[in-house]
Amino acid sequence: MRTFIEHYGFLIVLFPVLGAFINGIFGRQIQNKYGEKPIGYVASLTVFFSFIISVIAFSVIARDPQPSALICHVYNWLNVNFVRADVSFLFDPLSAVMILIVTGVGFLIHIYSIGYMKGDPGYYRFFAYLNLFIFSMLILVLAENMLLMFIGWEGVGLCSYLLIGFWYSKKENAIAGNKAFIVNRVGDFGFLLGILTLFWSLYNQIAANDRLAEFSNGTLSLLSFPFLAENIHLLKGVNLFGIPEYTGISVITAICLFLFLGATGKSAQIPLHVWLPDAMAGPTPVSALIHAATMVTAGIYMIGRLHFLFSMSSVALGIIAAVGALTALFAATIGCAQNDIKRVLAYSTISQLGYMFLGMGVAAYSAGIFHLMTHAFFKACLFLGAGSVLIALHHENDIRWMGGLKRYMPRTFLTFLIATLTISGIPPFSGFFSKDEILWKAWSSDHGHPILWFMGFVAAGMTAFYMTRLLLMTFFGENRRDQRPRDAGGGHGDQHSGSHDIRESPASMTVPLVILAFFAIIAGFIGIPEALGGSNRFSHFLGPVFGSHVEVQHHDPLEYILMAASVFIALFGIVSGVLFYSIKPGLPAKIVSRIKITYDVVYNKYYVDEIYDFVFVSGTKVIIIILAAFDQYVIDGIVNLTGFLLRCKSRISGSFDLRFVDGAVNFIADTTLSTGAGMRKIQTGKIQAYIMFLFFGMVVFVLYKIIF
Amino acid sequence: MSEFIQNHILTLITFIPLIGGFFILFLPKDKHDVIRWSSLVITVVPFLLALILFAGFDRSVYGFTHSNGIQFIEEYTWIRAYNIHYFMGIDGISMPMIFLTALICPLCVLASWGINRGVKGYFFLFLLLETGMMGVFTALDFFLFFVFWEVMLLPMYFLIGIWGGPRKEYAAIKFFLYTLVGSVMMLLVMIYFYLTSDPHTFDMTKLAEINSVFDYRTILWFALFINFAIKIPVFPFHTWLPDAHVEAPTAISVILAGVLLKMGAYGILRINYAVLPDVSYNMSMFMAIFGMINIIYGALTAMAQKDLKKLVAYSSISHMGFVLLGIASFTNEGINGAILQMFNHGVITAMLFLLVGVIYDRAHHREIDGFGGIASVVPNYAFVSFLAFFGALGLPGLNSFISEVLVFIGAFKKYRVITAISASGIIITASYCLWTLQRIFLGKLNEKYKLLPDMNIRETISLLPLALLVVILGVYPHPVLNLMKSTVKYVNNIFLNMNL
Amino acid sequence: MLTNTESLKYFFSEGFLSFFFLFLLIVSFLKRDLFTNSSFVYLLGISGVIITLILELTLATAGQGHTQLLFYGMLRNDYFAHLFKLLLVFSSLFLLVFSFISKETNRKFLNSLEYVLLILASTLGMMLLASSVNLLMMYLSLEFLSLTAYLLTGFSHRDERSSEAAIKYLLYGAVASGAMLYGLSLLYGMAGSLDYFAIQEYFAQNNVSGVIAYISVILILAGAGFKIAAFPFHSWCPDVYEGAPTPFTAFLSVGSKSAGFALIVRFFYQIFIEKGGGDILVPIGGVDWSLLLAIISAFTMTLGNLAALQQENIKRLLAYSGIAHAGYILMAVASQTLFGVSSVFLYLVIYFLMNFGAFLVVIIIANEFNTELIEDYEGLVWKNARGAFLASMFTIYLLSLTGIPPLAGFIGKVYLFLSVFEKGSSLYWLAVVAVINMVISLYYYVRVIKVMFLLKGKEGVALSAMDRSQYIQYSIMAGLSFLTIIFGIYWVPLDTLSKLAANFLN
Amino acid sequence: MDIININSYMIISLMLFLFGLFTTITRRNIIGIILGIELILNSAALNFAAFSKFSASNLEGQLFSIFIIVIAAAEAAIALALMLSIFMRHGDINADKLDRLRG
Repeated sequence: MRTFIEHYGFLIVLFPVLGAFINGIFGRQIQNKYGEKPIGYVASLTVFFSFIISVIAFSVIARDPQPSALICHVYNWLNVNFVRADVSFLFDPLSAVMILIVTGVGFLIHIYSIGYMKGDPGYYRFFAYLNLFIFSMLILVLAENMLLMFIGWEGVGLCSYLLIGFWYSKKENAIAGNKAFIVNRVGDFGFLLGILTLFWSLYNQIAANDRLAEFSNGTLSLLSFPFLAENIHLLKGVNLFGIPEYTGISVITAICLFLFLGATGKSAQIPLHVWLPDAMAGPTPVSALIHAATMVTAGIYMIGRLHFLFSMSSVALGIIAAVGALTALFAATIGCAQNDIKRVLAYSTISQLGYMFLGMGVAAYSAGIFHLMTHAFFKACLFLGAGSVLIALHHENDIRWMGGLKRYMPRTFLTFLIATLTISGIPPFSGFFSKDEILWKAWSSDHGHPILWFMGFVAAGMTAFYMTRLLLMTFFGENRRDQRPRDAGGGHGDQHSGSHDIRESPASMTVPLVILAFFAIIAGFIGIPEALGGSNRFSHFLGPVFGSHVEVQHHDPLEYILMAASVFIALFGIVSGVLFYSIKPGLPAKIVSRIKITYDVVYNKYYVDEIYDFVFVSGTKVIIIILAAFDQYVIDGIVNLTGFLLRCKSRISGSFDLRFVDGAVNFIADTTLSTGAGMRKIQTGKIQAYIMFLFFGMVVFVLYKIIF
Repeated sequence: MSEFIQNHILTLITFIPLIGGFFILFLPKDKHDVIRWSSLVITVVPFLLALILFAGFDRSVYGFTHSNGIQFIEEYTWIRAYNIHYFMGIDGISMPMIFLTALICPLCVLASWGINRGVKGYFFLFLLLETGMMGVFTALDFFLFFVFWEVMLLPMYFLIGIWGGPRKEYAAIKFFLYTLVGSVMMLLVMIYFYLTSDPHTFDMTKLAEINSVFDYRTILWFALFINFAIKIPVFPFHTWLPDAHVEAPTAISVILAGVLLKMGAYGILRINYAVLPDVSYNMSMFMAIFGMINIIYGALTAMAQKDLKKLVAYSSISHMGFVLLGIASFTNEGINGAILQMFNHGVITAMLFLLVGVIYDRAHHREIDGFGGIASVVPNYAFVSFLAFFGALGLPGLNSFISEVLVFIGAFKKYRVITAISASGIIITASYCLWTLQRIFLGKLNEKYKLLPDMNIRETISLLPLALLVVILGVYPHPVLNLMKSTVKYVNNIFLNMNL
Repeated sequence: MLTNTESLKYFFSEGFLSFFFLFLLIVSFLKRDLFTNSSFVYLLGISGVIITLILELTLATAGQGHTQLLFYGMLRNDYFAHLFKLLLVFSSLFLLVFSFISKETNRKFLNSLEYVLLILASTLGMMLLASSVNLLMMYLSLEFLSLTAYLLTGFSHRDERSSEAAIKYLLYGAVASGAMLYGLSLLYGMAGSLDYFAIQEYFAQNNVSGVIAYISVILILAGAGFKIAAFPFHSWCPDVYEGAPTPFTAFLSVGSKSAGFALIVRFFYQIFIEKGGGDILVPIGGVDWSLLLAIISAFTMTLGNLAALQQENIKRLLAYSGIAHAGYILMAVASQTLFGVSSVFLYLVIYFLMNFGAFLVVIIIANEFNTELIEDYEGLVWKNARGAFLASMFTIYLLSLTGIPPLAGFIGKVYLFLSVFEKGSSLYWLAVVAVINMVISLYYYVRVIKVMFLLKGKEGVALSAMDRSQYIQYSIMAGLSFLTIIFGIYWVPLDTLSKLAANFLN
Repeated sequence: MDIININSYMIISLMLFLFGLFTTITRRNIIGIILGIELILNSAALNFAAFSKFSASNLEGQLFSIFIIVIAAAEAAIALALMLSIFMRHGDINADKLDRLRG
C-alpha cells in the first residue's frame, strides 16, 4: 500500500484542480445549458475522491508508523545551483490528519454550498474558486519543501481574496478582499524573509563543514523538510549575521520570528488580525471552510511542521505563546460586544486560534493540532448553522432582530446548541478535552507559565459567555423581527413582517450540520488524556512527528484541579449568559450604560482598524503623492520649474524670446538652450563688432600663451 | 536549403524584417490590410527561426568568451583595415532575449491593426526596429553592436513622434536625447577599448579575454553603466520612460517595455561584466542599492498614478529594479533570476500594455478612476487582466514569482538588509495592483460602460500565447532556465576565482 | 625643383582651366549675345569644369609616386594636392549644377556669364591653394579665392541682403588676411625664407623662443581660421551664408572650407613637424599648436552647436552646423598624427556628401515655396510623394550630420575620435567635449525633422507633384543619399584614398 | 650698428598695423574701413621689405611686398564696387546701418 501512495499520492491534489479547471473554464456553458446541479456535483465529487485517497493514506500511515515520512515525488520544479525545489508531497501523521480535515470538512461544506448558493449567477465561479482553494490548501499541507509550501500559502491567500470579494458588485466586499490579500501579503513578506535567512545560514553552516559536495548530484534540496529536520542542529550556535563575535539574536530565533510573522498574517493573530472580521463579507460557506476550518490553521500547521526549528529557540516559543494567549483574551472581549452573528463567530475563531498558538507556544504541539481538529468541526458547524439562519431570515445577520428561531428551525438549533456546548468546553464534548489539554500544558510544560494559563482560563469563560449570548439571542425568547427599525444597517433583502414564513433549511444544508455536530462530539474521545484514564491516542498517533517524549505517568493532582476549574469557568460563563440574556433581558442595557466608554471601545474593536487605516493607508497615500510630485517636478520636471522661472524672468526682461520652454528636456537642456539664445545676441550684425571680436579672440590666445 | 539556414540563421533572423520592410515599401499605399497581413507574415518568419534556434541550442556550452564556444557563429571580415568583423553569435544570455523579441513582434503587429495613418511608414519603421533589436542581441562585435544599438533609436523616435499621443513630440525627442547621451559615452569607451587592445579588436568576446590591459577602468565602467542604466532605466535616469510610454501607440509601448528595457541589463552582462569584471565586482553594492531604490521608488510612484499606462510604466521600473538587484548579487541564483526576470517581465509587461490598448480602443481614455465594476460586462477581459496583474505582483505559481525568489535568494547572500527592504516591495506591488484591479473591475458598474464589447478574436490571439507563458513558466520554468544556466555558471565562476 | 617650362607638364589641368577662363572672357567681350541664355552658360561652365576634372584625374593616376616641386618650389603635386584638388573641383562642379537647378540663380540672374567666370576663377584659386608650398603662393591663391568669393556673394543684387553680406564678407576677410599677412612677414623675418621646407629646416636646426613664433602662428591662423570659420574668426559666417545665393552658400560651406583645411594641414604639417621614426611626428618650433588648435576646436564646436539651437532660418542653421563641423575636423588636425591627416580628408569627403545633399533639398524647397524659414517645412512628408521623398532624403542627411551609425557621418566621427585617442591622454577632454556637442547637435537637427514629420502641414500650401523635367535633381539627390548610406556601411575605398592623402610628408 | 636697424622698422610696421586696425574699428564710414585695411596691408609690406634687407638677405621679401600692393589694389577696387551697390540701396554708406543680417 505504501508504494500506491508513493505513486498515486498526487491524485489527492490533482482532483480538486481538475474540478476547478472544468468549472472555471466550461462552468458558464454548463450552467446555462444544464443548470446548477452538475456543477455542484462535479465540485463535490472531486473533493470526495481526494477524501477517499486521503483516508487510504491515513490508514497506511496509521497502520505502520515508520519514522521516515512517505514522499510522493512528481517532478523537479526548480533546480538552480543550490536552490532546488521539487513538486513532491510528504505523507506523515501530521499531514495525514490535516488532509483528512481539509478534504472531509471541505466535502461537507461543498454539499452545504450546493444548497446555500442556489440561484446565484456566479454559481460556477464560486465552486471553481472553492475547488481551487482546496487544491492550494492541500499543496500547503502536503508540501515537501518550503518553496512549495509558499506556493500553497499564497494560493490560499489568492482564493480567499477571490471568495471574499465574490459578490464584487458591492464596493465593501471588493475592499475587504483587497484588505485580506494585502495583510496576508505582509505576512508572506515575513515568511519569505524566514525562508531566505534559513536558506543562507544553513548554506553557510554546510559550507563551513564542507558538505557542499553532497549537493553536486542534484537530488538533495536545502529547503526540504526531511533535510531540515536532520540538519537543523547545525544552526545551534549561529547568530543572525553570521559574525562570530556579534552576540545579538541567534539566527534560529530570527527565523522563527519571521516565520511566526507569516503565521500571524495567515492565521489572523494580534498584529495582523484585522482582515478576518472584514472577510465575513464573503458567502458563509467560505467563512466556514476558509476562515474557520482550514486556511487560518495554516500558521499552526507550519509551526507544527517546523517544530524541530521552533523548539530550538525558547525565546520564539515564549513570544508565540504570549501572542496566542493575548489574542485569545483580546478577541474574546471583542466577541462579547458584537451584534453581527458572523462577526461574533469570526472573533471567536481568532480567540480559538490564539489558544492553538498558545498550545504551540508551550511546545504542546500535539495538543495544538488536536484543538485545531476539534475546532475545525465545531466552528464549521457553527458557521454553517449561522448560514442556514441567514438564509431562513433572508440575509438578516444582526442578532438583535432575531430570536425564537428554536420553534422554526429545530435541527439547526440542535446542532448549534451542541457546537456551542463543545466550544464552551463542557466535558463530554471534544472542545473540553482539546482546550483543557492546552490549558494544562500552558501551566505544566517547561515552556508554560501560570499567567498564560490564567489568560486562557479567563478567555475560556468569556467564550462560554458570548457563545451562550449568541445562542440565546438567536434561538430563544420571542422573535424580534418586527422591532427592526426601517433604516437599521445590515441585512439587505425584502422586509418580511411577521415570523410565520421562517422554515427549516433544506436537507442538503442540515445533513452536513448533523455530521459535523456528530464529529464535534466524538472527536474528543480519541484524545482523552491519561489523567482521565484515556490513552490519548491522538498524541501517540502524532508521536513520530513530534518526537514521542512520553510524559511521565505520574498523575499530578494539580491536573485534576485545573480540569475542574476549567469546567467551573465554563459553567459560570453559561450561567451568567443565561442570567444576562434570558432571565433579565434589561440587565445588559443597564451595565452597558454604566460602562459606556469601555463598551464603545470594545464594540469598535479597540479602534484597531481605524489606527491601521490612519497610519498605513493614509500614510502611504501621503508618501506616494509626495513621491509622484517629486518624480514629476524635481527629477523630470526641472523643465517646468526652470521653464516657469525663465518665463517670469522673460516677462520682466522682455527681451528674451523663450519659446523654447516646450521643447526643453531637462535642466541641462534648459541651460544649453538659454546659452544658445545668449550666443545669438553676440551676433549683432555690425561688421566692426565682428572685427573687434576677431582681434579680441587673438589677444586672448596670446595672453594665454604669455601667462602659461 | 536547410544547411544554408542552419549556418546563416542569425543573419536571417536579423535581416528578414528589414528585407520585408523594403518589400512593404513597394506595396500600394492605400491597401492597408495587405500591408498589415504581409508585415504579420514577415514577423512570424523570425519567430519560426527562433524556434529552430531554440531547438538547436546546446544548453551545456558555456559561451560568453570566444574560447568557451559561442553558438551559431557567423564571422566575416567587414573592414579588414580596422579589424572590424561582422561577428554574430549567441550564448545563454542572448538566447532568451532573442526568443522574447521574436515572440513579441508578431503580437505587436497584431496589436497595431488599429493604425490607419501612414500605415506603410509605420510597418516599415516597425520592421526596421525589429532588425535593430535582433541585431543588438546577436551582435558580438562591439562596432556592430553599436550600429544596431543606434539603428534601433531611429524608428522609435518616428514611431512615438508620428503615431503617438498628445505630447508626442516632447516624449519622442526626450527619448532620443536620453538614449543618445548614453550611447555617445559608449562610443568613447568602444574606441578606447579598440585602441588599447594590442591586436586592435572590436570583438567583445576577445576583449573579455584580455580584460586586464585597460587603465582608467572605473571611468570606463561608469560610462558604460550610465549608458545601460538610462536604458534599464535606473532611478535618476528614468524620467523618459513614463512620457515615452504614455505617448507611444500601444504596440510600440509593448515593444519599448517588452524588449528595449532588457537591452540595458543585457549590455551590462555582455560588456561590463565581460570586459571589466573586477570593477563590476567592486561596484556590486552600488548597483544593489540602485536596484533597491528602483523597486521601492517604482512601486510607490506607480501607486500614485491616475493614468493606467503610466502606472504600468512605473511598474516596469519597479520590476527592472529586480533585474538590477539580481545582476548586482554576483551569485549563480541571482544572475539566473535576473535574466529570467528579464524574460518574465517582457512577457507580463507586453500583456499589460496590450490590455491597456484593448481598453483604450474601446473607452478612448486611460483614467483608472474613470472605469468601475466592468468585470461583469467583460468577463474574458477581466480574467486575462487579473492573470496579468497577479503575474505582475509575483503570485507564486506564475512566472514572475520564480525570478523574484531567485533574485531574493541570490541577493540575500551578500546584501541582507538591501534584499529585506526590496522584499517589502512585494507588499507595495500587491497593494497597487489590487487597488487598480478593484477600481477598474470591481465595485459598482459604471453606467457609461454597460455595453462595453468584450475582447475580439484578434486581441485574444495576441494575448493567448503570453497568458499561457505566464502560467506554464510558473509551473515548469526549465525551458527558459536551462538556456541560461551554463553561461551564468561560467560568469559566476569568473567572480568566484577572482579571489576578491 | 623643376623649372617653369618642365613643370608645365604636370600643370595642364590648371592650365586648361585658366586657358578656358581666358577664352570665355575674351569671347564674352566680342559676342555678348551668345551668352544671354543662362542655362547654356551654365552648361558651358559645367563642361569646362568636367574636362578639368578628367585632366586632374589623369594627372593624379599618371603621377604614380614621383612628387616634384613645380615652378621653382612654388607648388607640390603630391597625392595630398591631387586628392584635395579633385574634392575642390567636384565642389565647384556641384556649385554650377546647383546654380543651374536653383531658380534664384538661373532665372533671375542677368549676367550669369560673369557668375560662371568667377566660379571658374575661384576653382583655379582653390586648386593652387591646395598644392602651394610657398608662403607667397599660399597668400596669393588664398586672396584669389577670397576676392572671387566676395563678388559671388554679392551677385544676386535684387536681394539687398546679398550686397550687405558681400561687403561684410569683404571687410572681415580683408582684415583677417591683413593680420595673416603680418604673421607671414614675422615668420619670414624669423626663418629668412618663404619656402615651407626651408622654414621647417630652420625650425628643426635652432629651437626658437616660442613667443614670436607663437604670435606669428596666431596671426596666420586668423587668415586660415577665417576661411574655415573657426571660433574667434567665425562672425562673418552666418550673415554671409544667409545673404549669399543658396548654391554659393553650399559651395562656401564645403568648397572653400575644404580649401581652408588644405591650407592649414599643409602649413602645420609641413612647417611645424619633424618626421620621427615610423609615422611618429614630433612638433618643432617651440609652439604647442596641438593644444592651441584643440582649444580653438572645442570653442568652435560648442559655439556652432549652441548658436544653432534656436535658428529659424535653415541657411543660418546650416551655417552654424558648418562651424560646428569645422570644429570637429580641427580636432583631427590637432591630433598631430598621420592618421589625423587622413581623417581630415575622409571627414571632408563625407561632409561634402551630407552638406551638398542638405543644401540641394533647401534649394528645391526654396524653388517651390520661396522660403528659408524652418516652420514653412511643416508637414512636408504628408504633402505628396515628392514631399515624402524630399523629407526622407533630408532626414538621411541631417541624421548623418548628427553622426547616427548606419550613415557615413558616424564613420567620419569615429575616425576623428580614433585620431584624437591616438594622440594619447592629453586630448581626452576634447573627445568628451565633442561627444557632448554631438548630443546638442542632435536637438537642432531633429527639430527640423520634427517639423517635417511630426507636425501636420498647413493647408493650402501645395507642393507640385514630381514631374519628368526635374530628373537631374532627383538623380543627384538619390546618388548623394545612396553614397551617404553606402559609406556608412562599407567605406574601404574612402579609407584607402585618405591613407594615400596622408603620406605627403615623406 | 647704424642707427636705423631692423627694430626701428618693426616698430614702425607695428605702429602702422595698430593704426590701421584702429581706423578699421572706429570709422563709421565704409571708405574709412577700407583705408584702415590698406594701412594694415602696407604695414605687412613694410615688414617684408625690411626683413628681406636685414635678416633674410634675399629678395623674396621685396618680391612679396610688390604682390601685396597688387592685392591691395584689387581689394580696394572690389570694395568700392560693392560699396556703390550699398550706396544705391541705402543712400548712405554708414557701416552701423548694415545690421539687417543678425542673430
